Amino acid sequence: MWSLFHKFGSPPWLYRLSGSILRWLLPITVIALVAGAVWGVLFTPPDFRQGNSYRIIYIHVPAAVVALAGYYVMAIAGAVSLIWRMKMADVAMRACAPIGAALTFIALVTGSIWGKPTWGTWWVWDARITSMLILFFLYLGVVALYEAYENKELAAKACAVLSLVGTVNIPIIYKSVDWWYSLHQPASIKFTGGTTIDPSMLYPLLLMIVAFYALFTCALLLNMRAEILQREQRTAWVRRLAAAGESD
Amino acid sequence: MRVAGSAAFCARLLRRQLVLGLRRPVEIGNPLLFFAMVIALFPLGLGPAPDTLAAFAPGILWIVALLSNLLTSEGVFRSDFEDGSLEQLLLAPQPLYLSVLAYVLAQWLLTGFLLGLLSPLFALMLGLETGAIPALASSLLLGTAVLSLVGGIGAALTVGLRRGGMLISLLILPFYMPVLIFGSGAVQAALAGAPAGPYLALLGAMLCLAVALAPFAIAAGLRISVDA
Amino acid sequence: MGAQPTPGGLLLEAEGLGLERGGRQLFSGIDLRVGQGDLVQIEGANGAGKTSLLRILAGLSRYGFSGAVSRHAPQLFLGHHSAVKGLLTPRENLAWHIAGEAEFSADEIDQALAAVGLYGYEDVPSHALSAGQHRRVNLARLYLSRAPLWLLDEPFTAIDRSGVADLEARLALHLAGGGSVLLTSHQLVAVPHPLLRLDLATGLLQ
Amino acid sequence: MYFESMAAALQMEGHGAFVWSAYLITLGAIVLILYAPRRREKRFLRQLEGQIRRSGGKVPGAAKEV
Repeated sequence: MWSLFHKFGSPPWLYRLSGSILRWLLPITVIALVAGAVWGVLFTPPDFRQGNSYRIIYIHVPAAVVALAGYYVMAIAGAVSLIWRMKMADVAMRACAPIGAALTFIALVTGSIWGKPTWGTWWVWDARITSMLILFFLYLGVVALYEAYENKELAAKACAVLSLVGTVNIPIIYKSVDWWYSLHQPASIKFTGGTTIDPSMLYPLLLMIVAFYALFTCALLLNMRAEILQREQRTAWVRRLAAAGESD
Repeated sequence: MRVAGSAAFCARLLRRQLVLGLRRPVEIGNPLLFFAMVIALFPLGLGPAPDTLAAFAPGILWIVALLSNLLTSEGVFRSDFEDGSLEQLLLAPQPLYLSVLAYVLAQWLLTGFLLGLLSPLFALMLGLETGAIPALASSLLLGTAVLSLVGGIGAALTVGLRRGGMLISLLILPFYMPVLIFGSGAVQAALAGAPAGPYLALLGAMLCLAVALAPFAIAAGLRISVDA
Repeated sequence: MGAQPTPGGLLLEAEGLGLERGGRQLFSGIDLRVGQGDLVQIEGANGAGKTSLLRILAGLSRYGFSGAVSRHAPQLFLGHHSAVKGLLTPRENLAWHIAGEAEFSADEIDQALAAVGLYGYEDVPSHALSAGQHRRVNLARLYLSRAPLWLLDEPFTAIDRSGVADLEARLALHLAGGGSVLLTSHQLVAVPHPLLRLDLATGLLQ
Repeated sequence: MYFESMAAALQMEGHGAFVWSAYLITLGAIVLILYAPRRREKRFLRQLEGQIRRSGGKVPGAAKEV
């Protein structure tokens, strides 16, 4: 267990491991994404109230779910970096932020597009979209803080503290926004009861959620590889890699 | 040699911060002046109709309080960072948790506390019903304390950076949102004739959580900033 | 902090300290053992990392260096900045600087200020004082502190010749009493006490 | 397939533009988050390789051996 932990701290080992994981995970991810999307868009019945526009759910919900989970992945990496001072945890944390921001962005844009046929407007201050927007700000805050520090090691520590503060705050933010929305909005716009989703719609949704988790993992590993090389550019193993002219 | 007790040390730090603040009375007045000026912008922007202003008053008062707190939070550690006092504080044997709490308490006493006390005045300017004023003042007193603690985290993380001013708002504003929701909610409840107690209780719960956890984050942020 | 010196009288131990900044190796392989009564001067060119090393030893720098430091005794660290607040008087400043260590009476504070030549300036707002006088307020801590190990970063800057002589006398007294001093300085330290030099470029202690 | 023809699938009873644009934007974003780091890595290795060739097999500043 302990030796495995130490291995994770070793850049060349992590670089090679991520390479061999990506070799099979990346194709599987792409296949799952395509299969889930085709299934959801073409092979499911329409929602009886919203018609076909609900098909956006197959990207909106997985993106939102994984974007939120990504923040916690980032915070866990941050905690590891603060407690055990593991440099590779810094790298993982740094890699999470842009991916999370991109996923939040997907959730926001698709939510907005979904809103147009459903509510007749591009933007509604609905609880879920508002929470997503705040999550987007949180991600961008981490990126901005990282870029503001010149010493990248300290930048990672500062971001770790910030993301840990965020993990405590996110449940509070989500709950308070939920509560705020239920107070201010009439119940007439309420939709997707959530509890009574038909299995024929549920399975492709579950597939897409799994596929988005895999997508997050792939993007995380790819980002980490690029970051590892840059950080280790003066070491012998990176030089050998570059001289060999290949990246695996 | 007897190491000075933590409580005495903190009391000393609190007194030092208050003395430093009181010797520059203008700087205490600045956030209040800012508050008054921004309040004056709303009638100019929204029109002077008393009904409109009164309807928006809870939100306006809370948002402006939040902004003025944000502006003062930025400088909590700045001068001590620049003149090296912060280094000495980090090296002192007393727990940093209590020391940063003293910093934040001093900052709150000089800004949020005064703002809470003076808020009835501004509420009258916006035509808020007098019945809602106790809820406003008490929600501001509780809420600004949370804001000061959370703002302290942002200040600690950005104090070593040259362009900290804008950055701290980006980092901290999302964390301010729950406080804004429940703070203005308390005033709106009071306006609607409902009890404001539950909202104040929630703000109180947030304050407890912030007092328990924020000083750790502030301390960690200061150690990182001083390291740079 | 607050730990007792080891039986061998060691106050500070550092092993294999190395520091890299901006892709450049500032120093590496620094081993250091400071015992009671040791006077160590850290030497190196500008930008060699003297201040960085001192901050690592003091525990202010916690990230980005390799090696290990163990501190066995309370330390007193005086850095580049004087930590003097312009709005406070020298008396208030000094009382706060030393507050972390112990409670001192007003008389003790005034005596320490007099010892660094600030007699009569106790109640003047510090912003009316010069940079050298700020430095002296800071150095007055040395007359109160009972920490056995002093880490001084360029203690002789900004003070005049008599101030330097006073400081050297104070250091000699501290060393004679079994205390230790670790300092960075560009000038020769004229203290009647064996001086160890730590060369950052080579990592050798002589 | 739920839809009777490809045209019906594109149309989706008037919701087609929304659904398809949402999917296209997502596709673009996914391609970007997977492709960008890959490109960064490749470009960096190429740069480093060029540096090594120019300096005759040694990288300037390379000190550490792992």
